[in-house]
Amino acid sequence: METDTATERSKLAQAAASEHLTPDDRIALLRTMLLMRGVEARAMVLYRQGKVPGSFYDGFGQEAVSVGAAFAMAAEDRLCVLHRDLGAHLVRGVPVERVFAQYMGREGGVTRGRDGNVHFGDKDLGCVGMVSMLPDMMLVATGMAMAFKLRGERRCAITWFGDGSTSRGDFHEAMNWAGVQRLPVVFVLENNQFAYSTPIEQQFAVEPSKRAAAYGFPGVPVDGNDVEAMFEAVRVARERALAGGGPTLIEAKTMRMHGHAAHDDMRYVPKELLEQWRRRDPIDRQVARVRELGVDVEALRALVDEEVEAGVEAALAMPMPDPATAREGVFAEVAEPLGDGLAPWSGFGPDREDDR
Amino acid sequence: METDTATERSKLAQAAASEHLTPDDRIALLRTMLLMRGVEARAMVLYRQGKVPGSFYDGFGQEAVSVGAAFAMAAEDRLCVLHRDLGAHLVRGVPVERVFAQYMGREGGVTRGRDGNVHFGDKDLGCVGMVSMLPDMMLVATGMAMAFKLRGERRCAITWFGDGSTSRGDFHEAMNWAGVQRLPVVFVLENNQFAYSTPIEQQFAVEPSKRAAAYGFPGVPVDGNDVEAMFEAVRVARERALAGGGPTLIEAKTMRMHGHAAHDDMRYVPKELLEQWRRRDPIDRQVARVRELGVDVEALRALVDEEVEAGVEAALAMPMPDPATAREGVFAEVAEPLGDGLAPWSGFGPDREDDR
Amino acid sequence: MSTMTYLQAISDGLREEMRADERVLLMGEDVGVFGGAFKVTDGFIEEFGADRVMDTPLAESAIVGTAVGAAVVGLRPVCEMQFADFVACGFDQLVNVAGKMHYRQGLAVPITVRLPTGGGFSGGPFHSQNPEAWFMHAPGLKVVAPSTAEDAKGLLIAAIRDPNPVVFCEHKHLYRRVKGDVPAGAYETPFGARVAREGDDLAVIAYGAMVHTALEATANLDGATVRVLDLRSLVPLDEEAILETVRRCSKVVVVDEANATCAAGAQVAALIAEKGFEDLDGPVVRVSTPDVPIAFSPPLEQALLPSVDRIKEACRELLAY
Amino acid sequence: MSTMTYLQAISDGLREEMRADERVLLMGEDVGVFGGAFKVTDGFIEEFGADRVMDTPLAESAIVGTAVGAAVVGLRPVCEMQFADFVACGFDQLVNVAGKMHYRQGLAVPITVRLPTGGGFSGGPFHSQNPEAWFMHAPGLKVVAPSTAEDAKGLLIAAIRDPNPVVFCEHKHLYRRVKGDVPAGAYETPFGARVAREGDDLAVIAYGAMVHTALEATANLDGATVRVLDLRSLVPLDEEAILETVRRCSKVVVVDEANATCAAGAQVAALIAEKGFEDLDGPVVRVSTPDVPIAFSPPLEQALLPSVDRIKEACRELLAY
Ligand SMILES: Cc1ncc(C[n+]2csc(CCOP(=O)(O)OP(=O)(O)O)c2C)c(N)n1
Ligand SMILES: Cc1ncc(C[n+]2csc(CCOP(=O)(O)OP(=O)(O)O)c2C)c(N)n1
Ligand SMILES: [Mg+2]
Ligand SMILES: [Mg+2]
Repeated sequence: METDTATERSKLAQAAASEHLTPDDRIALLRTMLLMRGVEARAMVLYRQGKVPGSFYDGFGQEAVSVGAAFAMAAEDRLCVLHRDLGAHLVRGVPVERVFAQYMGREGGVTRGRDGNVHFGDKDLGCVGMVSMLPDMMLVATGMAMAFKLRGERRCAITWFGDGSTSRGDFHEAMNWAGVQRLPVVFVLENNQFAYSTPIEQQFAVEPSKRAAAYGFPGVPVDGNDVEAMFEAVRVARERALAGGGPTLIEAKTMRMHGHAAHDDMRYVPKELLEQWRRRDPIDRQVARVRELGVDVEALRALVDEEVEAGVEAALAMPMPDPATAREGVFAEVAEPLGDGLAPWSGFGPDREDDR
Repeated sequence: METDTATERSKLAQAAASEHLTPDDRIALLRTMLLMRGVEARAMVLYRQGKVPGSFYDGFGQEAVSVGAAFAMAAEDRLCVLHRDLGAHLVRGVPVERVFAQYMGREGGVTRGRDGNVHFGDKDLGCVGMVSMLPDMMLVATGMAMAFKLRGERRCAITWFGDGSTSRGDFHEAMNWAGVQRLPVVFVLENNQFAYSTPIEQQFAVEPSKRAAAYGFPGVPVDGNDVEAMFEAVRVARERALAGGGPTLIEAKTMRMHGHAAHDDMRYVPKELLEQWRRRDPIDRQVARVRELGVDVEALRALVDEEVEAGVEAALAMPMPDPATAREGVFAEVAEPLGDGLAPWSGFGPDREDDR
Repeated sequence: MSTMTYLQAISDGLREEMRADERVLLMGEDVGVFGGAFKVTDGFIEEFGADRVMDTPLAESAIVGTAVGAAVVGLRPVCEMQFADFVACGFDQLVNVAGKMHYRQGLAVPITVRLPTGGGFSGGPFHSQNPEAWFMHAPGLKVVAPSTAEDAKGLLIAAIRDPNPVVFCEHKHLYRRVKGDVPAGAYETPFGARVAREGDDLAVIAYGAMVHTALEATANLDGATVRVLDLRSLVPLDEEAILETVRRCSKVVVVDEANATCAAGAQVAALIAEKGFEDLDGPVVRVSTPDVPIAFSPPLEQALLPSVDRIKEACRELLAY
Repeated sequence: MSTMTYLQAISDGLREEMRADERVLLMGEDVGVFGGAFKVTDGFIEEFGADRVMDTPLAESAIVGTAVGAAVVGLRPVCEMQFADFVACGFDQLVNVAGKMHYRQGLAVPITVRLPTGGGFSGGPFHSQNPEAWFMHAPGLKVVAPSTAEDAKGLLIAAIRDPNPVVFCEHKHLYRRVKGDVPAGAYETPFGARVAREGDDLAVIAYGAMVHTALEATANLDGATVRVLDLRSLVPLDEEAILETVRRCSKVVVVDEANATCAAGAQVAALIAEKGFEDLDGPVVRVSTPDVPIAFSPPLEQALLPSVDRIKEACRELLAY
């Protein structure tokens, strides 16, 4: 990891990493990252208060990865969202109160209390919630892309997964299948240096972005703590996918700044490593950029805080699920495919070029 | 595939592909290949006569891959042998009659009629028999290598698997594990152009030997129809493994000259492709070399034929298993690790340099 | 209506449904150009094209996992495992991704996974398994296992149309041995049991290939009339038909080709022991394969699989009880 | 003899056996530096080194498959699945490679696979499963499931010493809730049932966490004396102890935390219906989790898992039968 001097950082802050972002887009990126951080920080408090059952995982320090990537997706695209990617849910339009309700196992949560905390995806917003088994969702995303290609649709699928997850067979089966069939799918490898306590040296001998070559498609290392760089890399990958160019592996280099889950004090992570990465905080970086645009970031923060608090309150007012319904819903009566979600990027607005 | 002119072939025939082979070694390689071909041809007849139950798979045209590779293994090395690799069993010392008895499901077969035709491995000769699920044995071989490394032993494990098998997750998990832990294991990818009816273009987008780079170890393409080249590549890989250099992936380029199994007429294989490969027959090539040494190859063939016929007769005289024993042996009473097998290469003889 | 084999009926069902519904696509190893290891999809690639009859890489987890992905965006994938045994390699995607999706998220996963099951032809330990009980023990999956050509077609069409993941167990040993009249066109066979033969003195409950073994074993049983119940569907299990059979016959033999412990037959017996106890007039007798891998060599294999003789003997003993 | 938790007893057993037998090594995700997700191997890497307490890549198939390889060349690997649920990702290696090896080739595979099982703490659909029945239905695997600290240690040591693959189900909900006197040093608990409490009016048969729920539910049941049989081992299943219990009590409730269909409890009930029929004085009643993924939210989860109240009610009804 390179050390950033203060000047370098300021330069970086000024420059937009993508020419495709309007000032409003850049503000939206910051706003969503702030929202993600705010929601997760608040959820951790709720967890400590015993209001979030089970365990709790967050994406502190990795906000740019899900926010930037999801921002590049169109409404008709489809997402398999992972456990540190709250930003993707927020981009797609899941209201904060439903997120809190989800964490707390309430009836108003996205899974209505059926699945736990970070395992969710709103089927009406184009998202499939993850299963715990990592990285099973890579195959689901690959299958969605396969369907798009078979039907000749200009759509794309995206999924996230961690460095540890690359060791499992399903990583290979998905990468290989997508490569052989040149499918419109974007694989975002969230390299946050650790899988639980296991450092990346014990997961792979070769930088994972280089592995894409073994499957016949590009592997792109990206600064995962730069939300605009993430956006830009995924935007390009999506265009490539839509043009029939096949999949892209994007390796978002980032750092898990908290423990694996709420119970983990991360003793195994060297302090200096955390310190280094703290100086590369993705929100600080975007704050600097947005300030350059003349935006009152403190006011933005205040709005976000309000939204978080309102969400908590609304969620706390929601009932727990009715135990009498516990056995219902194992089987479907009808099959309804996934619906669309938001596509907040201005490039998808009414006067965009028709690039999809 | 390059076309070999007659002159090229004769040149090739003269040159030993490895300086580590004595004339006796080179004859032994030929003899074992002839034996493999003879046994399998005879077994196919037995199959057609209804004496081999189930199905039958052979390695016609691929004899060099298992014979050359297994020949480079020491007695204390360990092998996971696949379905087209009869040569490896023969190198390790499985008598021909036990092979026929195995095919015919007789009590005297290696699995005593418990497992089918090509699924076997003589535990007293350092071999583990494959399961059908491909390529599960890559992980077993990796685990053996792991044990060798943990105990600080100078030994190595080897396994074979096909082009189709590279698509499965277990390929990746084994390659990755072996690469991260730098284990003494040799992976022999038997690229015979097809997996059942599926051509290699539908299995991978990138030449598989190139994939080793993604795991941090060498991938070596080898002419899989040259038994001495196979020997040499595996010999080098083994030395590398013993010296702590980690795994090697050897891609043996060859051709499945028969159908997937006895029932398959291979209509899906272009005639010209078969014709091209027929001209590169591994036995023809080694015959030419051994002739140059002044050996009477026809006499050798006659001896091999005799051994095959004697083996069939002996096997036919063996009883079928006693049905009263069908339920026995599901669980072990004691755990006895694998024993050694033959190490016929003269480099392993009493006056070899101590290279293991 | 025409006479066809069990295998032809499966092909026919697939073909009808692919003609009727363009969302249906087939995925599997060698299902395209080769027409499938058992030729179930012979000629399909010519009629429907390589996009809808997809030769996949050798990767079962990928077959199931991508099918789930395709299903949630509107397709109706039918996956073929080349042999049922290989489903162990796609197990996780089936039980954890496909099976639990609707309960967790309300998202339907309309996939069908075809499993050529069963032994009896020296397939050995890896080409003879009957893994249905694993999936009965995984919530969210339906499991069906036809024994006749007519049901094979009707249950397959019903499976494809079902909005849930359905494990379709087609018994290899029936492929060419069983023939029957099969209605033309598309029709659905409901996921419930059928009475394969009426009778009052004793009942044999079975499914798949064992229905035929049971019918043969009890065709002429010292004058006793033996009811044979063909379960057809294992999830949902037709509890009412099972209990009705107990009420009617009071004596029950449950036959199962799978390894005995925790098999479908164990579930049926447990159900009867709990809910049919009062109607029982003797122990619930089980005939099944012992907990042994299916051996390759014919004398061993025959000693393991339930045979006509073993069923006969069990019936006679129970009748004499 | 000292008092320790179920979790400490498992650690103790592992430690004793690693000290006694240098062939024993541990493999799993985060078992080394972190000491395991549940801290079962806390401090082990310091005592035994990283070679014998191996932090593996995130790859369950590899964990099981390489363990098989290490075992057949003489080691005694003990694999930890971080949660039992993840064994679905190593399923094929376990059932097809490890389980069938000895029958096919006479080659022993002495591995132990530790599965932290069970629900009750809002783990949700992927951290609460009880998958033991899958492995009971896979020939060649032994399956044990201790309920007490003493048995946890003794069964674990016996599992490691067993020349066969053993699936060791350790119930997470017992880890810190159950304490007991545990003998010092290495000892083996045989793979058979034990009577957790004597009684004559009724029997409850259970294993793992459900033994405690059963004991609590029947501690004070309107004056009835209730025998509680703790199976401890599911493969081999102690048929004699089960049948003896039926003979003694004539009324049986079988309790199972796993999803009901084809569960261990179904096997027990089927066994009783066949071989204990004459001793029965009422239906074989089952209490188990319905065929539903284990929900995350506490009210839902509590509605699914067998509770003290549900067992009590089942016992009362059966007593009144
Ligand atoms: C197949 C599987 N095995 C084990 C686990 C348990 N587990 C949960 S998260 C985790 C680490 C994941 O690491 P990584 O993929 O790098 O993602 P991160 O949490 O770092 O974002 C592990 C081992 C799992 N979820 N899935
Ligand atoms: C996991 C798995 N799925 C499916 C099969 C069925 N099958 C047997 S051999 C074969 C093709 C294997 O191809 P390859 O690996 O190239 O080996 P080859 O037979 O060409 O030597 C298939 C699909 C299998 N054995 N294992
Ligand atoms: Mg990570
Ligand atoms: Mg091949």
